[in-house]
Amino acid sequence: MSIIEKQKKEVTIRFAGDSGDGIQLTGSQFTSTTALSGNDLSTFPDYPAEIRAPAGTVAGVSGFQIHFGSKAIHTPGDMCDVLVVMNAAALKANLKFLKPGGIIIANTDGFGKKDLSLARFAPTDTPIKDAKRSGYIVIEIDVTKMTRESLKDTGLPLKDVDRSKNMFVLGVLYWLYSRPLDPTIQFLTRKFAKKPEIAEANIKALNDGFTYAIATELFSERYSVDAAPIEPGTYRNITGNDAIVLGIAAVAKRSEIPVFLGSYPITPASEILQGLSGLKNFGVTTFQAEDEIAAIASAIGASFGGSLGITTSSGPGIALKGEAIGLATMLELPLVIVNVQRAGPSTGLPTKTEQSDLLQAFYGRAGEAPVAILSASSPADCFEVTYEACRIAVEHMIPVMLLTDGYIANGAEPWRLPKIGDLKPIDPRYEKDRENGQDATPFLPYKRDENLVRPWAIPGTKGLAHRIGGLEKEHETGNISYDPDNHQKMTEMREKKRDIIANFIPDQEMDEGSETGKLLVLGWGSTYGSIKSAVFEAREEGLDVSSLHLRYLNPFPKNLEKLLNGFDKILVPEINRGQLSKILRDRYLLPVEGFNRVRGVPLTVSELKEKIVQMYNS
Amino acid sequence: MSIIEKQKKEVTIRFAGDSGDGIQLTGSQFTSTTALSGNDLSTFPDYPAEIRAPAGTVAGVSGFQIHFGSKAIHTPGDMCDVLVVMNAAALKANLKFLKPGGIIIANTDGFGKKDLSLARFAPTDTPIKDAKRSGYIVIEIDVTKMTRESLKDTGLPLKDVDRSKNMFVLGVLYWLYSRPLDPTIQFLTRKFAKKPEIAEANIKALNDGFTYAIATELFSERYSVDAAPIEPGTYRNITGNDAIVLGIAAVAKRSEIPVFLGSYPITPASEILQGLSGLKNFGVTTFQAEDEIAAIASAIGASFGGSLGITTSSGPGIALKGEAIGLATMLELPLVIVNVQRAGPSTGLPTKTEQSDLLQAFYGRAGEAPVAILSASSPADCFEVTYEACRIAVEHMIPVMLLTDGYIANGAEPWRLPKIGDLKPIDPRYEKDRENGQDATPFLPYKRDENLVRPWAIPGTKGLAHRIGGLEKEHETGNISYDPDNHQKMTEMREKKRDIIANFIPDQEMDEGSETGKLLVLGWGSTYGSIKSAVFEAREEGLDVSSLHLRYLNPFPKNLEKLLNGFDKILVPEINRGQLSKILRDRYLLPVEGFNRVRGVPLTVSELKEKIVQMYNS
Amino acid sequence: MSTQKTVNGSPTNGNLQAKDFASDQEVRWCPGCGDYTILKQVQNLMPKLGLDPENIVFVAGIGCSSRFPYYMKTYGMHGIHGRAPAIATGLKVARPDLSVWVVTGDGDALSIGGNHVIHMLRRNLDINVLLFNNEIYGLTKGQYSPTSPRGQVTKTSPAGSVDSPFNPLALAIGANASYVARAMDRDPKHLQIMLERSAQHKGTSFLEIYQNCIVFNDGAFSPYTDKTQRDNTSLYLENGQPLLFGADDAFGVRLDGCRPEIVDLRSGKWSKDDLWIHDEQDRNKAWLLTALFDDNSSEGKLPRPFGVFLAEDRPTYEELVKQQIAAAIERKGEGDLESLLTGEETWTVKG
Amino acid sequence: MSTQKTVNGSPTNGNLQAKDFASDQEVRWCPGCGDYTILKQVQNLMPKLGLDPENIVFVAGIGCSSRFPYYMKTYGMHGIHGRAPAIATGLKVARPDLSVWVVTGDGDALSIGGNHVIHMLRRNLDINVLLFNNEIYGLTKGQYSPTSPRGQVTKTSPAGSVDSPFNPLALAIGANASYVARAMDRDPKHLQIMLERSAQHKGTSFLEIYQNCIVFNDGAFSPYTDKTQRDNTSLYLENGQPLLFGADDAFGVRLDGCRPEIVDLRSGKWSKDDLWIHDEQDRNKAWLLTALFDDNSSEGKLPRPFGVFLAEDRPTYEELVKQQIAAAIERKGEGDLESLLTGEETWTVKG
Ligand SMILES: Cc1ncc(C[n+]2csc(CCOP(=O)(O)OP(=O)(O)O)c2C)c(N)n1
Ligand SMILES: Cc1ncc(C[n+]2csc(CCOP(=O)(O)OP(=O)(O)O)c2C)c(N)n1
Ligand code: SF4
Ligand code: SF4
Ligand SMILES: [Mg+2]
Ligand SMILES: [Mg+2]
Repeated sequence: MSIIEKQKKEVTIRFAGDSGDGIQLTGSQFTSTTALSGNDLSTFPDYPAEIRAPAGTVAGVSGFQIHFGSKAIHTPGDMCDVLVVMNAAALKANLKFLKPGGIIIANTDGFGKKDLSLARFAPTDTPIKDAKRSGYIVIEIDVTKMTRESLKDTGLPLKDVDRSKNMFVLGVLYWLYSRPLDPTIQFLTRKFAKKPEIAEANIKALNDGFTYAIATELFSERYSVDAAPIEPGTYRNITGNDAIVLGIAAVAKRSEIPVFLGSYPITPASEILQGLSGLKNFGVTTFQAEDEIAAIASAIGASFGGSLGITTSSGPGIALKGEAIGLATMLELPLVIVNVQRAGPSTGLPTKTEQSDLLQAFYGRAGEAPVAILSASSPADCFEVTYEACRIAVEHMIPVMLLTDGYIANGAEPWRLPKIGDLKPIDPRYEKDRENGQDATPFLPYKRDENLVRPWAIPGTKGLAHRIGGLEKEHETGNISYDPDNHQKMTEMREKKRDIIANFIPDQEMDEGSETGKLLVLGWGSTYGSIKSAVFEAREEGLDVSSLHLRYLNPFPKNLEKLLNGFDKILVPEINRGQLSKILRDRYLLPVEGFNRVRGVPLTVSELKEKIVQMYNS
Repeated sequence: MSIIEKQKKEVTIRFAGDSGDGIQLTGSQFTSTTALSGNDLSTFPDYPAEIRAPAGTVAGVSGFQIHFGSKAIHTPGDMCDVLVVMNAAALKANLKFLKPGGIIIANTDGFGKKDLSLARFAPTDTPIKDAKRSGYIVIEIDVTKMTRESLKDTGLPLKDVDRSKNMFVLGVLYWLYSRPLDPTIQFLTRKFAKKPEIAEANIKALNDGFTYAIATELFSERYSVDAAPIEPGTYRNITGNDAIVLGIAAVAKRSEIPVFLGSYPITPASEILQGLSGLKNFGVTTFQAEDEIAAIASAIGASFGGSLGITTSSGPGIALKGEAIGLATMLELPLVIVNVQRAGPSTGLPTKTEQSDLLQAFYGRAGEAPVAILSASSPADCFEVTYEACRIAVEHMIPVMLLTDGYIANGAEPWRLPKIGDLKPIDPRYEKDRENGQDATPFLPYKRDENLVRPWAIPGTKGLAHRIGGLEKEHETGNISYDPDNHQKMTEMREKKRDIIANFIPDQEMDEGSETGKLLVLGWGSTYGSIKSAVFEAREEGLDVSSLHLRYLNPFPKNLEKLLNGFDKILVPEINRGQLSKILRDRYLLPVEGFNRVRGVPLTVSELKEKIVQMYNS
Repeated sequence: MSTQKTVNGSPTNGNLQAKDFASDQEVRWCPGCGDYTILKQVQNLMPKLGLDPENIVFVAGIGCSSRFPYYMKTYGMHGIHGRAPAIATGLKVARPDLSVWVVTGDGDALSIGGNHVIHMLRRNLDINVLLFNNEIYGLTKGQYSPTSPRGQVTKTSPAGSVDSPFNPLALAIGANASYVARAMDRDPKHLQIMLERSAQHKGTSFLEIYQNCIVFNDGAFSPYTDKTQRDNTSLYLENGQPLLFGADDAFGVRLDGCRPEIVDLRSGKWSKDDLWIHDEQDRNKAWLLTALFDDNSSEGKLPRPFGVFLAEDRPTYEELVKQQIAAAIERKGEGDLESLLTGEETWTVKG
Repeated sequence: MSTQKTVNGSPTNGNLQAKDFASDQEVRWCPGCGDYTILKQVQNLMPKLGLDPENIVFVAGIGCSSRFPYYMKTYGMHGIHGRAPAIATGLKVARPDLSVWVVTGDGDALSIGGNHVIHMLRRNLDINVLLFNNEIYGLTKGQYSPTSPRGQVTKTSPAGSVDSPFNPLALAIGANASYVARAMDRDPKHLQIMLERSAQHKGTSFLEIYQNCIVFNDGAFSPYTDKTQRDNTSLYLENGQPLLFGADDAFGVRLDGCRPEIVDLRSGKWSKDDLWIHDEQDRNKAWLLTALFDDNSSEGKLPRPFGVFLAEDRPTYEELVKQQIAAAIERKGEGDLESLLTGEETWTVKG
């Protein structure tokens, strides 16, 4: 049988197996190799909700999806071309993600009686046969047997031998997609530097998987995917949470403002606290507080002391911070609040994604308590947005809410390393010592500059001793004031100060298409990839659709209204029940239409494209 | 000099003095007597922000305003006709509330050197003279001297004698407005039943004040105010907070559902907890929790146990409850959350009023967490709205947020006592014992009825044991579910269940004017009186303006959209920065315009009328 | 409320067994997690309560431990993080007839929920608290908790935690608890006894259970569970009995004034009569017992006590509430709505 | 941060006096409120700290007591209800060079803020906490607080409170506090000493101050402040000295095992040598001292101690944080942003 070599423009592969099967590692190795091959790519890990569900059960299935191509890639892919399953539960949980006629690579050893039963198949079920019957191409490999065969001479205990199964499978995949083995071989050598016998075994399994694919003519086709036209530069792969960690470290180093993170662990935000707690030598202090309220309160205390206070959490934890955010709006100190949104009200679906805390970000506090709001649109974008959020907080003496979500937080994509020198400087409003504290004109802690920003007068500074608090403050002096007109004035000033930020952010740019037209697709946050891809596809089909994606949610860029008015129809896809839609409808009185799904998962490109076409043609 | 007797349609009097001067008592006596005289009326106490500021200072001034008339009265009045001041500080703090040319009744004994200095007048200031020069009619009485004179034979210690000063002044006022002394005499006799000598002294001072006014020909005019056309019935005077207490007691008695209040004191909501803690024999249990979170959590626990859980607070405390409100939306248990709003973000101006927690009520939680929202428009209205909020919570198994504010909470007005039999029955969804718990078809805690309401299955009920929580639940079974489609479905159901409430509330009625026209003034909450009066005045001037006032804010009454569409322009006056405006603009895409003030005080009728006229004519 | 039952001590549906208290939900803890044993022992206890399952409620916060209610075939609520004591308080005040259990973790109870715990304890509601202490945040995958020892390396303390931890039982006594006790997952028999004692105590019973988190903090309690060490590190308290430990009760603890010290009974210098005699009613001594909190990973340290430290009789909160309600009704009669609405002063407008 | 100063013990702007620490804000407490004396004593203390005013920060929550920062001519923050300890924790960790004071009330600290207080105590930041205990919520006009005695009639407990109160110092020791002390507004001299001791202690110093709320809870502490009673009810602790009280030190307290009892020194049966000798470093004995918490409104009860109960040396939280940062820098060098961003694996796309 001769093998047909095919070029592919894009491919999606999904690895799935038991949590113990090393799926995430397999996926990330495939990712590295793919990146080094010059493809554009996007990945998403699909962790089980349970910490460690019983082996072999559906609850215990771990997945990893990678979408790569010779063109620009913006999502991990709706459906996959190849599904790798290490056991019956993995097949059960993931078949729904495979395209019709797609390839299943199945580890037959994971389909024994016990596996079927653990996966809650009936003993008489034949899932592999059924899949074939449904038109999928099923490649059956007894991976366990083959790996044991491969490593039988290593003298390693069976437990360790079996741990190399994933490398055997990876070898097969590398052959199928014409990838080099070298990067993974180097990785394994590094990783197991202290256990060379393990490194060797893994490398052997990888090689043998590769040759097995050739020797047994498992496949009738073999694919290659050319390098994508990617902006030149040095890249690394990064998750959203890691990018936030780096963004904060960059702020600390670039601005020389000490950074203080007060946080309390919560899924899916914990990695930010975890990452920063390892960066003590970067001018970042982390404090794991007793709860979310203490977390933000400690950050406010630190900001009062001249640090940039940051707090990170997810929806339910952010809800607890509402009162303290209100305090911060009154104190007019820098503060960054990161909300890595998750699905559902209350505990909801903590490991799933959603964008339903936007209205909470706008309005989730008592009284008129304006904050600035930014959002990140992809894992790599988190770096720059975090930096921006910090810059705005410091330069405008205001709480800034930064929204990401579980999908961005855990998803990874290539990130072009920024030049450190290109990072905007950050200019804190520290007020200086007044040597003649006693006699000088009294210090006015709430005297504002032309942008309504008050000075940052931190303890230790001579002559500036003053008291601030949550009671309404008199204009300029900051003394308590119950005066009706003063309250009106201060309320307006706090709002205006937030709105003035619009002068310090870039104009909104179009993402796809022209600045006027029939249909604009407008998004924010993690729907970026889906929207971009769907609009791109629609445009390829000849529809004159445009799209733009908001990073600055409050205030909006100054030219937004103009852009919106340039379109007949506006579609706002969101993973919520229409929260940005509400804001836009109120603000601009435009009949924007929502495309809203709350299924705990990203919007798929196909459903979105369908909606775009339908709306375009209606 | 002969005295001219005049008829007045409406009068506003403001009593002001030191906190120790018995101003509130004087005001409430004048109120009772006025009510008994058949006038319509509205009152507002203006307490000092400090608990007990130093006597004689501006901070220590206590005020009480009453507006009464022979016509319908809806506000305590923007400005007063008569200002009674017991000392210099009272004049200083209150002169701004007096109409040009109005009457000042001044206790000259309160304008000595020390008084001027305490009130921060310069020693050379002559505030009384200045007032005269500014065109006010100033009636000077040395009340202290006169009272001491009046009571010199009682043998009472001077301290007690001086305490009767307020009754002397009240006597003068009673003469001026042709009011009977009897009601106050009876009150004093009751109040000091155990100290008859004190009662007598007070009565003598009252009588002597009355005769003093005649004898000394203090005034050139004397007024009378006829009875107003008031709906027949038995009336009492009531504050908003007290009306809520009674509303809750009525629910407990009428429904025979035990009521549990979990609360934490906060201004201006504390009186509800205080009032209910004295009603232990009414089926109401109160629990003063350690904080606001424990307060709502305990209410949720009690609701799970089959009580109607209620929690009361003000903005900052409500902010703390956001996470738990989210839980309640998932649990789908009855819960009533009362927010007596106060001014400002953060601690703000705790003793002042504002309507700026509306958006918090709508959106102040993580995720899509729909609750029902009602609001009270006046002190007396609180009774019925509270009852409604409880009914909806119980019958729809949903958290209901009830909004009032500091102005309603402390303000008082006549309340026509309801017939207990007229109170709607409240029908709890208690599920019954299942005798064969073990064998019967499994109980489905999230099986909904035609209104999407789930059963209330309380511990102790046989065969219904089940577990609920904040994780997303499977439709009907209530088991944990991570299924994407189920989450979508449940999210929609929770929302729809809230929206269905619209079928169980009355259609929106117009307050003034016709159902279509040029200008609609639309309000909610405590702006009711100001709006009604302003619209009434505008209509009297021939402007065809209409008004309606919302009680049900979420869901809105079903006919609201139709009503809104009947007008060319819509004006929404609010004591915030335009919160209901935002909701309406989003919902109906109508260019509603806001009239927004955040001055910690009610909107004045005059500023509002001015705005109405301007908008009408533009 | 017609459905409200009085607990009557005799189950109406026959002789219940442990399995009758197991729900149909799949248990979702990591294989080998200490939570399994505790679940089993609680299910074993249930029939002994003499209550119908519908009169029992388990309330939890959030955490691995807090999933407990799902596995009990009783009424249950999986609440929000840290708030179970407050939820349970409302429930118990409203429904004193129910047997209310709070299941919580060291993070849930002592970090975010600390305030509710101490207030529940001082109020002394008749609630049974099971604190699963694994000295780690399990559910969020391994951050240090308020009971993690200083220096512990976790995901959020890569260089070791700098927090000095709570001593949970000392905190509880300081908060005026009426009952505190300690048990461990690895001694299910003793755990069963402790659970039973907890259930019997009228008032808030605070039972700390050492629980092994096999994934993120395996072996945290091995000094007390390892066969080779436990004899010398664990001391089982029995009311009225001297404090003995070690193989063959070779050692004892005596009080030198208020300072506890280990004595070797084999030396002949000391006999059992010299030892500290445990008295569950003595608050001061219970405090001293909580101070036996040495780091037992090295030798020669004071042993860690297990058992009931304190069991004090004191009125429960809900009893006092009930009494006040009864007194109010006694004094004023059942509330008369009509006269309440009417208030003190009314006037009538005629039609 | 260029403006950051190291506390150097010698004020740079001459000899400061109490009045230099009084702000220009009008003090807004009720006439006769105990808060005034405390304010005065704190202002008296300030010059003794040897610090410039700008290096001192007062942080408060919400309550009458919590308005304190407004009246101090230092840096200050009037925070939100109950959160002052958490705000102060962030400030102190970020700025260990500052002298940080938390002023709080019994409601602020022990009701809504209870959790932050106990966590601050266990962590042992070098913060001075002044708890103004008036056994009532003053600012909200008279509801019972977690220190109000059972049975107290207040606006929210018209039939008497059913809550059994906290013993604040016991709670603090249970929470692993390193320093606890008690003083009262009506003994300003002793209060001054206590304030000074608080300031000196390195670690969280928890000073409870009995404060009379003349409006809503007048006389709550009259057993200890009334001239006629106080001799027999108050006991002043001195380190290394026996526990004596009564007119002419007629009485003492001795320990019968761990049980404190009053002895009459005039009887001849007991001498000072028999008495309990106070040792500030002894945690167990400090606990026993907190247990001297009888209701002293009736006679013959154990006296209430005033003074420093416990003063234990233990590293402060911020020191440990600083050490970890220093160690990290020592080990890894000042963080290199370039290499951090680069991470472990990169690839380069050529133009
Ligand atoms: C408001 C809120 N904050 C944080 C979390 C995240 N969270 C869930 S459980 C948990 C800690 C669990 O630790 P513990 O109580 O010790 O339970 P364990 O898992 O160890 O049994 C945290 C931080 C949450 N669910 N909600
Ligand atoms: C979140 C929040 N809840 C409630 C309040 C209302 N409140 C202000 S101070 C206070 C209690 C004050 O008592 P305490 O701390 O003892 O201070 P005191 O006034 O007695 O000095 C309360 C309940 C508030 N300001 N914020
Ligand atoms: S993470 Fe730890 S505590 Fe949680 S289930 Fe697994 S072993 Fe148990
Ligand atoms: S209410 Fe009490 S505590 Fe508050 S200022 Fe007045 S006297 Fe002091
Ligand atoms: Mg734990
Ligand atoms: Mg107090």
